[in-house]
Amino acid sequence: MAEITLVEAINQALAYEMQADPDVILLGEDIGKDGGVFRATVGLLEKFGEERVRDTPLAESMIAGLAIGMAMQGLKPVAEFQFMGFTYPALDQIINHAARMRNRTRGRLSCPLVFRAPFGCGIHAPEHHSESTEAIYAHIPGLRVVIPSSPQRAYGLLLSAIRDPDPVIFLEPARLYRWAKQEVPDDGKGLPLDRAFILQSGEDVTLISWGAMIKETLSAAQKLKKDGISVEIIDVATIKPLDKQTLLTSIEKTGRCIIIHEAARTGGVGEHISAELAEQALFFLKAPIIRLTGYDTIVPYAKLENYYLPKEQQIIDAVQRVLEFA
Amino acid sequence: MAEITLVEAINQALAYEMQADPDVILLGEDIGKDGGVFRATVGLLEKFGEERVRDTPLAESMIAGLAIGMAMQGLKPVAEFQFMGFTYPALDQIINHAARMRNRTRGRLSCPLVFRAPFGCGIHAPEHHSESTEAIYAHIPGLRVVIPSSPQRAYGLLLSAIRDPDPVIFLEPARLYRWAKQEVPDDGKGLPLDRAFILQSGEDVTLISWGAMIKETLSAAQKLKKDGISVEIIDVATIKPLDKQTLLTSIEKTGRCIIIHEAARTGGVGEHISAELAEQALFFLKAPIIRLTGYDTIVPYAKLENYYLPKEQQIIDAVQRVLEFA
Amino acid sequence: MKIIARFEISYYQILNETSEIVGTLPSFAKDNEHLLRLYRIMVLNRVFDTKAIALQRTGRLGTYPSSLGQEAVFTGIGDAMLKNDILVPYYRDYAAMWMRGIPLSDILLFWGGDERGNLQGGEDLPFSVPVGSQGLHAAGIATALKIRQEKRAVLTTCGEGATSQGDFYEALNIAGIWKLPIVFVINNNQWAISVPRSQQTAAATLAQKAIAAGFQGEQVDGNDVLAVRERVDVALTKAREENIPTLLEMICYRQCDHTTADEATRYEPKGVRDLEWKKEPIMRLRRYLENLKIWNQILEEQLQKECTAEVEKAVQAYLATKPAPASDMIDYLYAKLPHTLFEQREQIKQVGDQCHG
Amino acid sequence: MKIIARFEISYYQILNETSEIVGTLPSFAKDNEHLLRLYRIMVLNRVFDTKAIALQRTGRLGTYPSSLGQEAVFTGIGDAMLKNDILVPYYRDYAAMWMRGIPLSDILLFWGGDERGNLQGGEDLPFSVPVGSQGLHAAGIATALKIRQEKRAVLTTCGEGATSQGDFYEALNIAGIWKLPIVFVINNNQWAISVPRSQQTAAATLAQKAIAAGFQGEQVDGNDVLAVRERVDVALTKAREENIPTLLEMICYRQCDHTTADEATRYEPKGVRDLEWKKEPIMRLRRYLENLKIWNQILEEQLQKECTAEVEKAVQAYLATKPAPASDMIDYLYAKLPHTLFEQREQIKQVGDQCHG
Ligand SMILES: Cc1ncc(C[n+]2csc(CCOP(=O)(O)OP(=O)(O)O)c2C)c(N)n1
Ligand SMILES: Cc1ncc(C[n+]2csc(CCOP(=O)(O)OP(=O)(O)O)c2C)c(N)n1
Ligand SMILES: [Mg+2]
Ligand SMILES: [Mg+2]
Repeated sequence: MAEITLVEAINQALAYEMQADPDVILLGEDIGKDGGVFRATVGLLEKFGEERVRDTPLAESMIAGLAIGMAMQGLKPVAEFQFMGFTYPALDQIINHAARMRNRTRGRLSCPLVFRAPFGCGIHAPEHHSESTEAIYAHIPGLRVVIPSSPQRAYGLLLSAIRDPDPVIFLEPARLYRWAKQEVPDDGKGLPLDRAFILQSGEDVTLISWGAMIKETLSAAQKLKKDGISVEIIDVATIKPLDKQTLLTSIEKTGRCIIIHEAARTGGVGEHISAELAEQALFFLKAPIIRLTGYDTIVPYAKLENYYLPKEQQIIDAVQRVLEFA
Repeated sequence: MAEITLVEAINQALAYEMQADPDVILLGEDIGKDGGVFRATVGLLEKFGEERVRDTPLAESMIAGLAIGMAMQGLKPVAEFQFMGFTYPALDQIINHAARMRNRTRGRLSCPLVFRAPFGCGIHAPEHHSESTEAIYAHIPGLRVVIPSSPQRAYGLLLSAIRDPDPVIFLEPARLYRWAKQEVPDDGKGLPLDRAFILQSGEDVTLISWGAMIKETLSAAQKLKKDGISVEIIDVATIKPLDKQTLLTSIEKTGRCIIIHEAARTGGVGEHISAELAEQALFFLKAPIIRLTGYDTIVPYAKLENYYLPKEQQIIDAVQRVLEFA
Repeated sequence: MKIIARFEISYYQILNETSEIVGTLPSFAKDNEHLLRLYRIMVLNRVFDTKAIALQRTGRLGTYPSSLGQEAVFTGIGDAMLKNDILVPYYRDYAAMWMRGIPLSDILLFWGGDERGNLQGGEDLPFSVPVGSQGLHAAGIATALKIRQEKRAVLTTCGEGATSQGDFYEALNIAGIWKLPIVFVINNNQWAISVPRSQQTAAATLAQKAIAAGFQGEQVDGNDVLAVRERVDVALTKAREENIPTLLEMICYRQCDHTTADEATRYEPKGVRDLEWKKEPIMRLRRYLENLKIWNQILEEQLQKECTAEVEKAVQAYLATKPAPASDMIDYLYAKLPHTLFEQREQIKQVGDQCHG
Repeated sequence: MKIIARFEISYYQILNETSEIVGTLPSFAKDNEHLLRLYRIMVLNRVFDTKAIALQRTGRLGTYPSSLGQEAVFTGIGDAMLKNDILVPYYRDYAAMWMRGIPLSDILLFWGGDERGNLQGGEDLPFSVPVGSQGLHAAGIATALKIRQEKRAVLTTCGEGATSQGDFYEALNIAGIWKLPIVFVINNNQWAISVPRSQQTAAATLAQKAIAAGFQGEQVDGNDVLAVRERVDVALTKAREENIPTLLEMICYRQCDHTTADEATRYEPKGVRDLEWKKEPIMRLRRYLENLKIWNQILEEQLQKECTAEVEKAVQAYLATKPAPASDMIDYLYAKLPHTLFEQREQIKQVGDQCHG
């Protein structure tokens, strides 16, 4: 079986579910002939036709509002935003309607839809193409927020997101779109939307991350292993709802925890995890919970972008720091 | 001197600064003849004229975009949104432009403006009139987020917000608009935008709150006092940037900390405070940091609204719980 | 320089201010029963409004937006729509809503602060509180209908203030491009809270906003229920049969405060309301019915009594509604409550039990 | 039914496809020096584009949006604006930007991924990357100018794709109501990345979007620098002198990929581009200049050389620009860095020092 990239896995999941469920409809800017600016929808127009793969005019609030209307009619729209930084015009529709329609109507109407967007920095794109504001979405009751970090998880999580009866924000780390390849059987099997994934078991420190920072986390772990340090790596994957139990179990074992994310530190999802864990694991903790994060500033343009992201070495240093606590 | 309400203090601050600085311009829906839906701008049209008190069409993104343009020209727009739930159409302008213009131009252009909005529940208004999503704003680099909880602080903080050279999100707890009155000297003195306020000193537990929940926090403290429990109450006031030092100093003293806010728990600013304090005060803490918050759901309409808010009794119970830790 | 495009906006009126027929009488208007039905609904609407305001003033209802003077718009819409069309309303639209099957008591329940007021309505949407946002939902629904090739139409309403929102325009624009089966109705009641029509847009008519989206807009006398009913019907038919969108601007006047939380005297120039009252829709139709000799004072008194009784029944049903359990606030958030919220649900139940107990 | 409003959209052309004068020659166009200046700028624009793409292809520039075939639009704008007018541009506008004083090397710096490319520009704005959002800034700026009673105008540009955004419409609407001194220019190059004009709106012209906001819109041949320059000048004058806003739709064709990250062959029908190339602005003006006997092959070669040299100088300046310190990324976030960020600033400096060292 050929190995495919994360973005190809997205495409495979979309194709699978469109084949399986005629109610699945794609919409977004340039998703048709162009196949999406990252080529996530390439070939789908040809396969499923213009009714089901719909290029929209350039208006993100429109995309969200249309998807909401379609979803209330029982379609399953999967809408693409070109970059997370361009989802903000849609926030009103997402927060005030998509997330609330089921509750507002006490279950009469609902919004089974997926909003997909690439996110994160490191691809040397212009301003607004580097956002990691998943925390905004994670704060909104009624949404689910899912972030894959491998081709297999992208495939399985996206299938489940489309099948979920409620709105899902599906954020795809642009930096990983064409990074590591994997074999991804096209078996239509979804992955659970309320589970974290333990990527590597370990004893000394728990490393919690998601999205593109999984890359640095994995490579840091490789190096630490050579020094005889055994870390447990958890990919949170579903930011909302958070699989607290898997994280807690790990921390009860290791007593040390580092959270690594790319988003700005203040108000980042790292705080959510830190606060939840600290409240329940305070007396297991051998060291403070450390967060390695992006800075509280705007992701710089390409020339300084590289200084913005947490580095592998910082993870290694942080592990060593928490190990110093007895 | 007559005692005035919080909303009257807002009005007083606006009038003061408009008098003192001809560049201050108000804009928003119904702020002119109507004086604003909460009457925050009442009388200002008559005093300062239509050029400086501008009713806008019904469009929040427009309000934000206009304010940004005006601010770049050296005016100091103070824009009112009718409710926090109606600020979302403006989020794109606020996040993608207001918060970034100074950085984008390396200081050439800037956005000295204030976005005011009433927020929080408890006023028996329809859906979307009860939002407490300050966490969204607090996550955005380049903004300041300020929340007064008394007439005096409303006056002083709003003056400083208008004078601040950068964009300030100024959130006014609607539930407190006409609650406790205070004498507020019209002396034009601003209060610092980077300081928390210790409302009451105490030894046993630190209670951290902001906005309308200050009300329940104060009354809970009254009752606890009768039981001989001495709590320290801190009004965070400026959510971003957070005055961590004042909070840390208090916790080092008391060893116990309860954070009380009305916003949804997950992704709320309580997590920011909890994570920051835990990272630095872990070994001072005698008990886990507790957060008493709104639930992770949509604020219900009036009939169930009362069940949504944290109650005085819950604060009292939580204090007793943390005191059980030795 | 050459002219490359020309546009016109028309104005429609059938029954004028003095109750004379000035346009072509549509066939429905030749049916006296039909005319009487329209009249009765408008009267019911007004009786309901009066009662709702009274309930609010006595603390038994939340903030409430009256539709006084605008009854023809919502009645005409409700009457022209087919059962399996879909209504995407705004908050003054309850006449259309109840004509489509929503009980009066549910409308009260909603404004009384109970989400269960939105429980009925089939595929219709509940009100959208964020002004202007619902047009896009209507467009999305219309897209679904069109994809499935169902011959149904969507009708969405809003006030003239709402037309300033970007979403309104985006909805028009997509309806034009995708040729959606949709009718946009603007209830131009001249005020958006305190902001007059003249400060909302410099466009001479709101109908011409459709020109920006490449389809037809027209102005209709919104105090003339015959014209409203007729133009809505024509537009709905075009939508259903030919996937052609239309924008209708209904000209009327808000003969009331914006809501019970508002005081229009703060901003409304004196005298205007009285002047406008001469055009109001109910007396206009009543005079016409009287001229036709199918209405008189006795029938009027009887109707008033019936409407009062019907409203009173709804009020009783509303007031007798048992409060929802507190846990309702979280039980409908997701199809299946995520495990993370089990504990919060428990807390909510406890708080609810304590407060009720 | 009666007609209550009528509208017309005009189309302006002065120099047609075959370089004949078909409209009234404006006075600036009678000045040969002026014509030559316009020509030179357009050529410089094209030479710059070619070079920038080459830099991108060789890894020395980031994603770059060419303006091939659209030079007349930006040149006409840059030429018509007065120094103290204010430009609120979009990303293809650099010809206008450098005509207003921004060095070519700054444009490269920006697209090379360095915020310092935005450092110059006086009161003009840098590009707005989020498509469609800048019109409101222009309206806010125009409001400030009007409040201060300065006789200055604001000009803002965008692509035809941007006209689908709600913000675009909200900007038009407020310009109409508040009678702002503003000119909106749409560079209708027929494509928004891969989405053709026909799928962006059903409106027959983009110019008619102004009707929704109650002011004048017109179409201009965007391949005709004389018409562009003239209509922009007229609109700016109306803005400055009478606070009248105008919407100008410039009709041209994107003779290039959307950006260097795009491949138009994926979606652009074959042959269209070549057909459109017959109308392109530079050859059109050149033929006219040659007919006037003020241009020839020798002058052309000389100009090409000059432009290449000027661009080369800019490239050298760009490439020689020392990297900014890492701490720049936080030092301009606030006027005064909040104490909460001192520690982060320290970390950033350290990371920067390590990587540089
Ligand atoms: C997005 C948004 N902004 C502000 C409000 C507050 N608000 C409620 S109704 C209203 C005026 C609406 O006027 P119009 O659209 O003309 O409808 P009308 O009430 O006159 O029928 C305003 C400003 C809101 N509900 N939503
Ligand atoms: C809000 C937003 N959505 C999407 C994008 C991605 N994007 C950049 S340019 C573009 C197309 C713009 O087309 P048009 O407005 O016609 O201008 P042109 O590039 O053709 O000059 C898109 C979709 C963006 N920059 N901003
Ligand atoms: Mg109105
Ligand atoms: Mg274009």
